Amino acid sequence: MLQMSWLIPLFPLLSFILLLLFRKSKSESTAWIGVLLTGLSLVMSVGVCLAVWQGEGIKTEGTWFQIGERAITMGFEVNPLNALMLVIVSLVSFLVHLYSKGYMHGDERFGVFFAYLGLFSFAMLGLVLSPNLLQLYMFWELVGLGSFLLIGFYYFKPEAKAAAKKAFVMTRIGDVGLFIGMVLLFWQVGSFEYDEIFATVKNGDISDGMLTLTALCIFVGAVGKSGQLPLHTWLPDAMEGPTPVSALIHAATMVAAGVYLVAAMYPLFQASEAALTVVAVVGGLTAIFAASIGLMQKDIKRVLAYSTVSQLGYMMLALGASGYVAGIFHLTTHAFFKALLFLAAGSVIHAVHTQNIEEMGGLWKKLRLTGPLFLIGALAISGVPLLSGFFSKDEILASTYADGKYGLFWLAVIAAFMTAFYMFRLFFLVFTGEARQEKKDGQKDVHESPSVMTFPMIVLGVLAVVAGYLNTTWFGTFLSDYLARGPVELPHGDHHGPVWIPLVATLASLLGIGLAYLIYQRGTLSRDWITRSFPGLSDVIYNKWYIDEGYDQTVVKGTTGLSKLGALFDRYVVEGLVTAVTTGVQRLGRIGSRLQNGQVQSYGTAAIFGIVILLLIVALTGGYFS
Amino acid sequence: MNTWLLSILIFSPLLGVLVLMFIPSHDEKSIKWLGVLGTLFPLGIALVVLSAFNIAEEGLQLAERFSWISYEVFQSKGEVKYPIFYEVGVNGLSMVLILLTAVVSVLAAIASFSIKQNWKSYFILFFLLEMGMLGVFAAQNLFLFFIFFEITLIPMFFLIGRWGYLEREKAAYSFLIYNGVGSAILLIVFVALFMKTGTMNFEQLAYTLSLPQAELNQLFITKGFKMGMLIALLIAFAVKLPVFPLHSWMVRVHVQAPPAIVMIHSGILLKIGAYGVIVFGAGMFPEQFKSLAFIIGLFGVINLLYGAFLALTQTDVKRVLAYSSVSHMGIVLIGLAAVNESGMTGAVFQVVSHGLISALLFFLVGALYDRAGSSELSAFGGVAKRMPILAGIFLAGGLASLGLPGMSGFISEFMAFLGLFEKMPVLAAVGTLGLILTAVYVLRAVLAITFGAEKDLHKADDLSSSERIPAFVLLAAILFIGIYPAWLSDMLRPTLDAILLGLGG
Amino acid sequence: MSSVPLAAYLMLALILFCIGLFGALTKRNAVIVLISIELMLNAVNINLVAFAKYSINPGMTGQIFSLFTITVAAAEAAVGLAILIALYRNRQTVNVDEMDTMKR
Amino acid sequence: MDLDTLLSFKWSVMAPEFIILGVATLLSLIDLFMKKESSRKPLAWLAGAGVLAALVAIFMQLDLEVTSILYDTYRLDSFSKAFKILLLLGTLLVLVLAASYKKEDIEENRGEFYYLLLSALLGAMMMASSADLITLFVGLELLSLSSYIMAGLERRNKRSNESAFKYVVSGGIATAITLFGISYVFGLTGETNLFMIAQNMQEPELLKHGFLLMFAFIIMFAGLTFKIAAAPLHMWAPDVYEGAPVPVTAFLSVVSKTAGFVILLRVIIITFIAAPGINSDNILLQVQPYIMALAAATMIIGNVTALRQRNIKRMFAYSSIAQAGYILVPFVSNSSLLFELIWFYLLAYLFMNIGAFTIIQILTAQEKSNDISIFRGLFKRSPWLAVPMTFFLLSLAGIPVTAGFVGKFGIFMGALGLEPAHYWLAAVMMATTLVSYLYYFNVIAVMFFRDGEGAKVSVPSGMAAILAFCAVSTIVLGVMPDLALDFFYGNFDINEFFMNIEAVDTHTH
Repeated sequence: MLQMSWLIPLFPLLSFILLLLFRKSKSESTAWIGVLLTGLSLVMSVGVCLAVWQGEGIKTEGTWFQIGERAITMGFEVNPLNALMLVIVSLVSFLVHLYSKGYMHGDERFGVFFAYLGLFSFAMLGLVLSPNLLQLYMFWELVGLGSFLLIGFYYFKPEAKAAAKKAFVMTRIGDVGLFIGMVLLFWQVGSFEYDEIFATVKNGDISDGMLTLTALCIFVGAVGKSGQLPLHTWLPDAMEGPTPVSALIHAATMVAAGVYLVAAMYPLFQASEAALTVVAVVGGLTAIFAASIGLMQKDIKRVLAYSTVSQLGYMMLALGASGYVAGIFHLTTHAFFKALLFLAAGSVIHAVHTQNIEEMGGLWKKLRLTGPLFLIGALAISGVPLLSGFFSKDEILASTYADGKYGLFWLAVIAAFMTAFYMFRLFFLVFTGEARQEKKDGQKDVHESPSVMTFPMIVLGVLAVVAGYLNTTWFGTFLSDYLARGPVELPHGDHHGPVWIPLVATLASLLGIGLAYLIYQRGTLSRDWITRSFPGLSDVIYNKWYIDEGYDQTVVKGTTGLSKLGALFDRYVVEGLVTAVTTGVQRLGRIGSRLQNGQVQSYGTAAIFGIVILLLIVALTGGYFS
Repeated sequence: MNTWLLSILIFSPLLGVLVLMFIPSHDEKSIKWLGVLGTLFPLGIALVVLSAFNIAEEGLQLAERFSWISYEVFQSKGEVKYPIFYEVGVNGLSMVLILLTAVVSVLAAIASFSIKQNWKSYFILFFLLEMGMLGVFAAQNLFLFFIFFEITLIPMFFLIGRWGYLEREKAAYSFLIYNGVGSAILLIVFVALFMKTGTMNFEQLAYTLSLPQAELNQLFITKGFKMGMLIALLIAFAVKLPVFPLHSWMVRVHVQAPPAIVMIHSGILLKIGAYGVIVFGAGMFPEQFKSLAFIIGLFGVINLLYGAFLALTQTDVKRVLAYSSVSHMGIVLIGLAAVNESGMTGAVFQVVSHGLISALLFFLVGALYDRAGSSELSAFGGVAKRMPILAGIFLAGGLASLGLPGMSGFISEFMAFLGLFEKMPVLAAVGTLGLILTAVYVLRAVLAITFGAEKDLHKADDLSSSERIPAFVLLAAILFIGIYPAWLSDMLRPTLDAILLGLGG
Repeated sequence: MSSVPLAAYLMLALILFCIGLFGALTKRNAVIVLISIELMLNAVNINLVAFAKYSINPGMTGQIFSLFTITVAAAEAAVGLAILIALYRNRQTVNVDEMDTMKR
Repeated sequence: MDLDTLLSFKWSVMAPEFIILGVATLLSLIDLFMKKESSRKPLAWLAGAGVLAALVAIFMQLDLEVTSILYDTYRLDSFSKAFKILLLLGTLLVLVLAASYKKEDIEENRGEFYYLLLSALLGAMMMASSADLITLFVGLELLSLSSYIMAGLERRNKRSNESAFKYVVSGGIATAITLFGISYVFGLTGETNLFMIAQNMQEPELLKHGFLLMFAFIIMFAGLTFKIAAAPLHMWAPDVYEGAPVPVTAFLSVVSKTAGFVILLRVIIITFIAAPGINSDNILLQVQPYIMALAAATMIIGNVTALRQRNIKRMFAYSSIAQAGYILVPFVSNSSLLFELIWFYLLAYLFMNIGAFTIIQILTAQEKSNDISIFRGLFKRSPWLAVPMTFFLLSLAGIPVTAGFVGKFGIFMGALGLEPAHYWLAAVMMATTLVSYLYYFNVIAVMFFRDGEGAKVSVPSGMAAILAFCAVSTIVLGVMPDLALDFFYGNFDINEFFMNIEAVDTHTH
């Protein structure tokens, strides 16, 4: 089984190629190719995961090419961590394929969409299987490509175009960080292999400064992909893509790749306290910051997007607070409930053809399945006890506290409260109350989505509930035991801090829910009391802290300005020099021809003049007159 | 047979010229097809050469050497012969470049179907050009190298000046003059070396120059002389490469020349500069080259950033690509400056990969120009709707040129930077900024054309079958190198190792 | 009895040469220009003859040389005048400074 | 000396000169007795036959050892043979060119053109094969006087007259200057025989007169630059070239120039090879900077001024000035390659320039204009003129696979060969060469890139022959320069040039 695990990414690749070939065919049955092949890789990865659960991992490599003596290798590695990731990725991917069959129905580039999905899944699975940094980096970029293509799937929409570009460039910034870190490590270690890197790190052959530097560079890569501060702005815009894409890429898998990277390189981070702290702080800040923006968004997908950012912040915080397991755990649960939420949102949008939550409402009765599933998702993410989100979030808080990062701890708690609030704001606005959208004529009545769409949601709904029991203080810590067999030796000492932490978390989430209930359901508090009470603050928050504008003003303007300047320089200085020379020669020529005035006697004079000059020089240099 | 193989290869394009002579100049169809056949023939021979070429073996292969010119000089030592031989041969490096030349020429010939007039003289010059390029890479002594180098200039002058776009003559002249400066410096250097050492053969020269200083002094070869020669060489090839601030001619040529010719030009001719720097610069003046490494690296980074920055705001896609060429040549310099395996390999990879990528992109731009009658970005939009294949390949090409893994661009960038990071991390780090900028300008240009609301073009049909061949072949090659670089690196290693041995790197 | 030093002859020749040169370069009348050139040549003759007598190894050669010079000078004058006449036929002028139809 | 000494000399070695002389006289007599209106075509063929015969005679002399008549007043050595071949070849081509010259006004006095050409040739040949100042001077004057008349051959043509007169005046001044210099050289050594002069240069007496010698040298050198149209006596060239009929221009720019270089080599190299200059160190080393300056100036003036010319003949005048500058470069570093380099370059120059002038004549004759625009669209109108013209221009510009390139390459070898290498001179040469690209390629651009109006051009068979010959030789010499070089090395031993056989014994047999 394990030996064959390299096949897992290849199925989606195959589907990509096949679908590109059948691009032309109008029938939508081509979708089944994608579904089938991803299904295959799902089955395999489950098998692999189980195999790893029982036994050891595996690592196989071959030389890719050689630089002088050094061989650059390619291959695949299966260890507990990436086996788990395999399952998550292939599962969500499979479900999303299925879902899209319904969601993308009637789109003229139906086949292409599935092809892109296949490409992405291939890249993501390959990334997870990579045994060395270089290979990871390559798939890392390919994943970016997949996301780019899918965000820009509606290529005719200017917003989509802009968003796709933004996503690629922003992540590219992070990637360059990763690139630098990777190369620096190479010259320290002499290899890209994880295990060799870890070995060198353990032996302490690398100076602390260099350790921190490389760790931070790599973290920059993670920041870019996982939409952490300050490179998060692309992620909300990425919602221009079709909703299933948002579910797959920008909720469950790719954005989690950053977290996965940090986890995969964890020994390196562990070796540098500073790096860990940075990770934690960035994570914490992102969590609260994104959550705050989420409070006031009007677009259902954007709310979810910001919540994603904030949840990713949680994971980073966990890893930074040496809560390795907690991070991975939350990654897992988040993958499920966030994908669920997105798919549900998708089905809502599918039903009402708008993304503005203020135009929705009263869908609970109309969408009999979507409603409850969305509720489950909301509860899970809000960290209501007994659902998956609760356990993972609790773990994170605990480890943060245990790590002595109290400030971040309280930040996280507040973020949790906010999360609960905006999720339920969303829920109430969308599902309860009256339909605020006046029906446009010629629009068919709101109806539940087809079963191909609901089935994946149900699966995810179930997982969103049960995934939490992978690792609980009460039933047993399967996950941590499982991960403990990985290359990373987990920080010792139990993270399960004081008992009151779960209570606090629960309290925070309940408070949030309650507040949302009061405002958006009961209306005891008028909706805009915040806006009224703190106009300035709310304005800033509503405009996402003006980050985009800030970037436009500084970075973008600066670069374009520099470029324009360069153009002028090129035009006037570089070209100018050349023209100066040529005109100079021309002048000389004009002078020469002016001397040629047709007077034979002046010719003679010139000649004599020349001779005399020569003679004079001879006389002077020879010291004749002296 | 093998003894003559290379010469046959070099002069094989002349067969095409010969046949064309007897075709009536109005017979468009057969001339064009002959044009393609005439380039396929050298390609075939190039493949034969490749099969005869032993990758594992080091040093020169398939070498030929005939006495050519001999000057007799009476000196204090008595009569000294100053012989010039006709010597050709291939090592890994030149083999690769010869293949590149043969392939790109064929595709450019196919791309030349869009030429509107005077096909006969066009293809005759085209063949002469190909002969020149093949010769440059196969030549094994300075004299021969210079001759073929100059042979490439003249056909280019005509091809640009006769078949180019509006400002073609200006472009042709600046091409001529700039390259003239380059070759002028080259000639002086070559003759100076010749008169000092009495030989023009690369290997003998490298050997002579590597003699201990004491013996060199008897030949009047001082350290200063060496350094001067190297700097002159670098300047000469910097014109060809081109290196900031000597790049303006290249931009003009790329904008004005017909697409097929630009494919050749940016695909191969620019590479002569890199080839020269490697073979003459690094190969003959190792110590001096090493001492100049930082400056070379600096210029590399400047090129990379300067080109990228200027490409950011160009409104004409040709100009964007032109400046991107400047930027990518910067990566070549970066690789060379690293003076280690990965750097050198990266540089050569970049040479090859940029050859393929820019050929592809300029070909597509030519196709777009045929459809829109313009290459202004503003003239396009939503091309993906009506021409999905063109748009797709264009996007792929763009991604390749911004160094997406799995494509040739990535390997070369990766190795070049890998190399430089070992020697000058800070400089390299600054250089990586270029990677971001590249992404920005490439996407800006590509998306502006393929994405967005559709603009109507007077001719909006997708790539025709004759246009698909070059596009697909190039894309395939790009992917092949990107996925299986070992093929290239194995062929290069012996040669580069030899050079690096001299560099002591 | 001839105690005139060589230098004197040379100086005379030099002065004569310069006068001739001056004439050749400044006079408007073409005929005078030709004559001035003759003057220059004759200055050379004086040199030759003087050297023939006073140089480190005196001999006939100088004088023979001057004979040749004289002949050549005569021929040159003849040719010059012939061309001048042809020119005069076409242009009705012998002014040198009017002969500038070809310039730049 | 008595008669039998006179007869004892091996007069047969003068066969080429005698042939030319004979034919020239014969032509003049025939011309005299021919009816005025009858065509002079036969004279052309006769003259051509004569030149050919002389050429054959020289080839028969190739393996003759050095011979000298009357104390080196006539001297047959490799040097003279080598360069006489160039002179005769050039004249032959010019003859063919002139034979198919169309203009009517030259019709009436065609006759004298031929024997003037021959007498000029005779003068040039004397310059090539004499080692005595007197004969050299006479030869020079014979060449000059004949060419003065030839320049003015179109009696009705104002420009022709004017150019002739300018030629006479500048020529007269130049002669005077040269002679003035010569007179001092003679005075200081008391000899006219070059070898004797060279010997007497060693006299301790002379060391005192370093300055005088230096002055004499420079004056003489400057005077001699007249014939090769180099600075400072170059300014006559454009006007004369423009005014004179094309064949004469071709003659001036090729044969006469070659003769000029011949006499320069003879006089300068033999006489001053070991002469003491100021403070009695070698004069040739001392004058190097001055010759350098002259060469550089010539190259710059020629090339830069040519940029502005619209008149094709003037442009070629400047180009030929520039070429003279190139050929002066080897003089500077008088390397031992000197002779073959200059010889080869002049050979290449002969082909490319006469070729170019042939085409110029064809076009000017047809379009009745000298403006560059006569080349418009030549490639479209008659590619078989445009292509060779391109070869010639490329060769003049020194682009590879043309003879011109090999010539330039050789000149570089000359400039950079010896220590100290003259880098900046080479640099100037390269820079000016680049400038020359501009105007040479301008003509090419006019031929290829402009659309030509105007009829298809008809080419007389004679000219077609010249074109073919010149084009082929330009390319062949560019691809296989060894054809020429081996011929040179095989038949000519430059040491003969320095061999003073008079010193050994005056009267052999």
